[in-house]
Amino acid sequence: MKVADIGKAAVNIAKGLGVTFGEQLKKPITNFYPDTPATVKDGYRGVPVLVQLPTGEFTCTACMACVRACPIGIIQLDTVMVDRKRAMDEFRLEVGRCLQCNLCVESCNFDALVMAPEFELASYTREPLVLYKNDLAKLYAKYFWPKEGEEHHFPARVTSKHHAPGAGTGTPRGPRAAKIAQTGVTLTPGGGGGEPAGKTPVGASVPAESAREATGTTRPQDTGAQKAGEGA
Amino acid sequence: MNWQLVTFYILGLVILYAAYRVVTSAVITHAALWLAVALVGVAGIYLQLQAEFLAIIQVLIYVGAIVTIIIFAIMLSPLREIKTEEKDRRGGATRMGRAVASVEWGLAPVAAGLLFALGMTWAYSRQAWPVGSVPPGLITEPLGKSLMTTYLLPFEVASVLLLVAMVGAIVLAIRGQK
Amino acid sequence: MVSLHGYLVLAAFLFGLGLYGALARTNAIRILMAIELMLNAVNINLVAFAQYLTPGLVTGAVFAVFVITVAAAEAAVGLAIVLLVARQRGVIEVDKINLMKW
Amino acid sequence: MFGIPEPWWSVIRAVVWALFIIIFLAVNAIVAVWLERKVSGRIQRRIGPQRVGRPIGWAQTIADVFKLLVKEDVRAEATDKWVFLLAPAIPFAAITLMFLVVPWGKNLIPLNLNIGLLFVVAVTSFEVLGLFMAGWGSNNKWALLGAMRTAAAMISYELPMVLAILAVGMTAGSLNMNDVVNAQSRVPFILIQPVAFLIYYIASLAEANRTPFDFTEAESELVAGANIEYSGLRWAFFFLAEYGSLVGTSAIAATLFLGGWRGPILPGPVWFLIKTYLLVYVAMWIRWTLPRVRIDQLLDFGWKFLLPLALADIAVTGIVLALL
Repeated sequence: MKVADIGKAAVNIAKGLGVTFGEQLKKPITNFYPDTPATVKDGYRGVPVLVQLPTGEFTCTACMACVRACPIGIIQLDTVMVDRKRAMDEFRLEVGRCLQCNLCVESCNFDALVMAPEFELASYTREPLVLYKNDLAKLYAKYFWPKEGEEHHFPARVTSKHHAPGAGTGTPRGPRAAKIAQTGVTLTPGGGGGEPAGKTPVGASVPAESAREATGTTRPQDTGAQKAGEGA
Repeated sequence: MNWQLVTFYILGLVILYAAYRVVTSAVITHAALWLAVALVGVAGIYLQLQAEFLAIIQVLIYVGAIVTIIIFAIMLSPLREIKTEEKDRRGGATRMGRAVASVEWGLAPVAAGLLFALGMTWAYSRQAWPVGSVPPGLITEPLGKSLMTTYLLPFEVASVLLLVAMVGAIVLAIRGQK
Repeated sequence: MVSLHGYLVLAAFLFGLGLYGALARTNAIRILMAIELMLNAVNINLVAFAQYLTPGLVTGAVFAVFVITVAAAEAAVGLAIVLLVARQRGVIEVDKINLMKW
Repeated sequence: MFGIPEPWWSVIRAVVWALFIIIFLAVNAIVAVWLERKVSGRIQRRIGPQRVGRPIGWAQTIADVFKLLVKEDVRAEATDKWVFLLAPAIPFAAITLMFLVVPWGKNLIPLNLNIGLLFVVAVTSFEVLGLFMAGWGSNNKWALLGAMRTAAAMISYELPMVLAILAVGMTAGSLNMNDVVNAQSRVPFILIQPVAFLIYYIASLAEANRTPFDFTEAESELVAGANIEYSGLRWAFFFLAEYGSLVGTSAIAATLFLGGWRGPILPGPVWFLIKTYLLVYVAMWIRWTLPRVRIDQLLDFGWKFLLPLALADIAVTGIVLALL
């Protein structure tokens, strides 16, 4: 131990103490999360949700592409035959194990799955973390249905510069997708999407009205998150 | 009620019991801890004798240093030897019964202490000492003065002794490290 | 008031216990502890004598200070030796350390 | 006084002081833990506790105390029963005794000992025993390792600490705490004995097991050190002793080097508390700045740097005093 070393150590310690003292004088950067709404950054991937039109129709075609794409196999899709065509009956997603890898969304040819920036899914047990199609539809409505006095085009999609560039703006492929794109209605909320137009897919037990009602109550609280989700 | 007498009896009992446990407890770590109790008790006796300085020195050096060194030594020497040290006596209904039953570990220390105390009492009783009481003043100041004047030479010799002991201990420890 | 004899008898008993421990036990560390007990008994005697027989003079207390000093030195060196022996022989029972040279 | 005979009066005085010291230590632990959380929060640009007892979170530690009180007192089967059970009392007792000679104001001292400084050193020295008992009694290798390390550190740092205190005693010409405070009526000793203050403060950090010398806790390497097997109230006693030790060494430092209760305008006890908590704050500031040192570095630093420095300080003090 040389004298110079001791001097150096003393200077360094003093420097460190100076830094920490300076930090004490700065303003804290704490988030008061449950008291004030938290924000997520643009491009945050939360939960893959099912696109449900205000008419109550799911755009999912039950092609199973997302089921195959999921690397951990947490998506389950039950199909049913409607008019001799395969349609989605039930959709199960175990969010608790979701990697948020976005592969299901990318694999979807019909833009029927989008990422909703939902992050308040904590629960005491695993059961609430298994989301069914109506839960997913509610989340979709919460983040992507138009707000008061806003015009919106369905299907909406997270269009962020951080991921899935150009997604959502691309044309859906396939004849059925084209058909759905045509049914995409422009509407003002409150004015109502009205009656479920056309045939209601089997299993769509929650009509659009009730879904909107359910989400309508939660909407004002989560303005921050919603803004972030729709920011792009 | 004579509080001084009561204090003396309590302190004496604590010291003697602790000393007894130092000699007899099967686990040597316990012996070291009982030693600390005994030494604190002796510090109390010093306080009663108005030797406040000695009491504090006793706590500082004996409890703070010597007992700690002993504990260190126990911890640093091969642990296996310490745990099996001097045969743990099992058998016998209770610990008391066991202690009494094994003469060497139970009764013999008490007997030895009692014998010694009786012998010394007999020896003391032949002397007619004044029964005067302890002077009220504390001895700190005269002690310091006499250490620095009358007993300066022994004081310095003691310092040299400590120095030599320190050097010796360090040398032993270093040689052991090889 | 505690008489001088009280302290003397206490010290004698303590010394007896320490003496027994030093003679009858085989563990080196415990022997050192017993020796500390004996030194303490002596110290009690010294201080008691000094306070009762020569009030005002502190010769006994000075002697006690020296005893404490020596005890500290003894503990340091003694335990260093015990440690060294324990390291080299693997035992700290004095009756097994009967060879001065290995 | 008040028609009460003298021996009873001193008994009442002793009981009142004892209660006061114990209550002060308990309250201090609550306040100091809260302060520690706040200071650490501010240093990390957080705000620390704020929910329980808004807006500053003043009730957080009180809630923690209640949590500790109702927690189960666990004792493992293989522990050394009485050693394990009695261990938490010893550090706490040592700290309580330390406050026995600390002056709070003019004539406000629990016990005006002639050799108060020596008394402080003596009672702090057997704090080690409690930690050692905890380590041994727990019958747990981490606890034993933590206890041994702590004991080694405390022994090493006690010597420089004693020597620094001795330098103060030499300067003041007395070992009585009141005299030491009175000797600082014009200049606090921190200006006369800055080296001794530094040595004392560093050593007291080691003595109180604060980071950068916190070998009792050392969460990241020893899990929790000597008190790993403790829970509930017994653990709380260790905690109490830890913070008591911090405030105790700070109080001694404030008395020895910062002029104790002396100060303008405000009454003595207030000044004493201000100075003490200033030093407590500095200890916290240091804790949240510096990393923990390695045990061998710690011992090296104590024996090879602080001890010679303290000896040199004493020698210089002696020479200067002889020349004056």
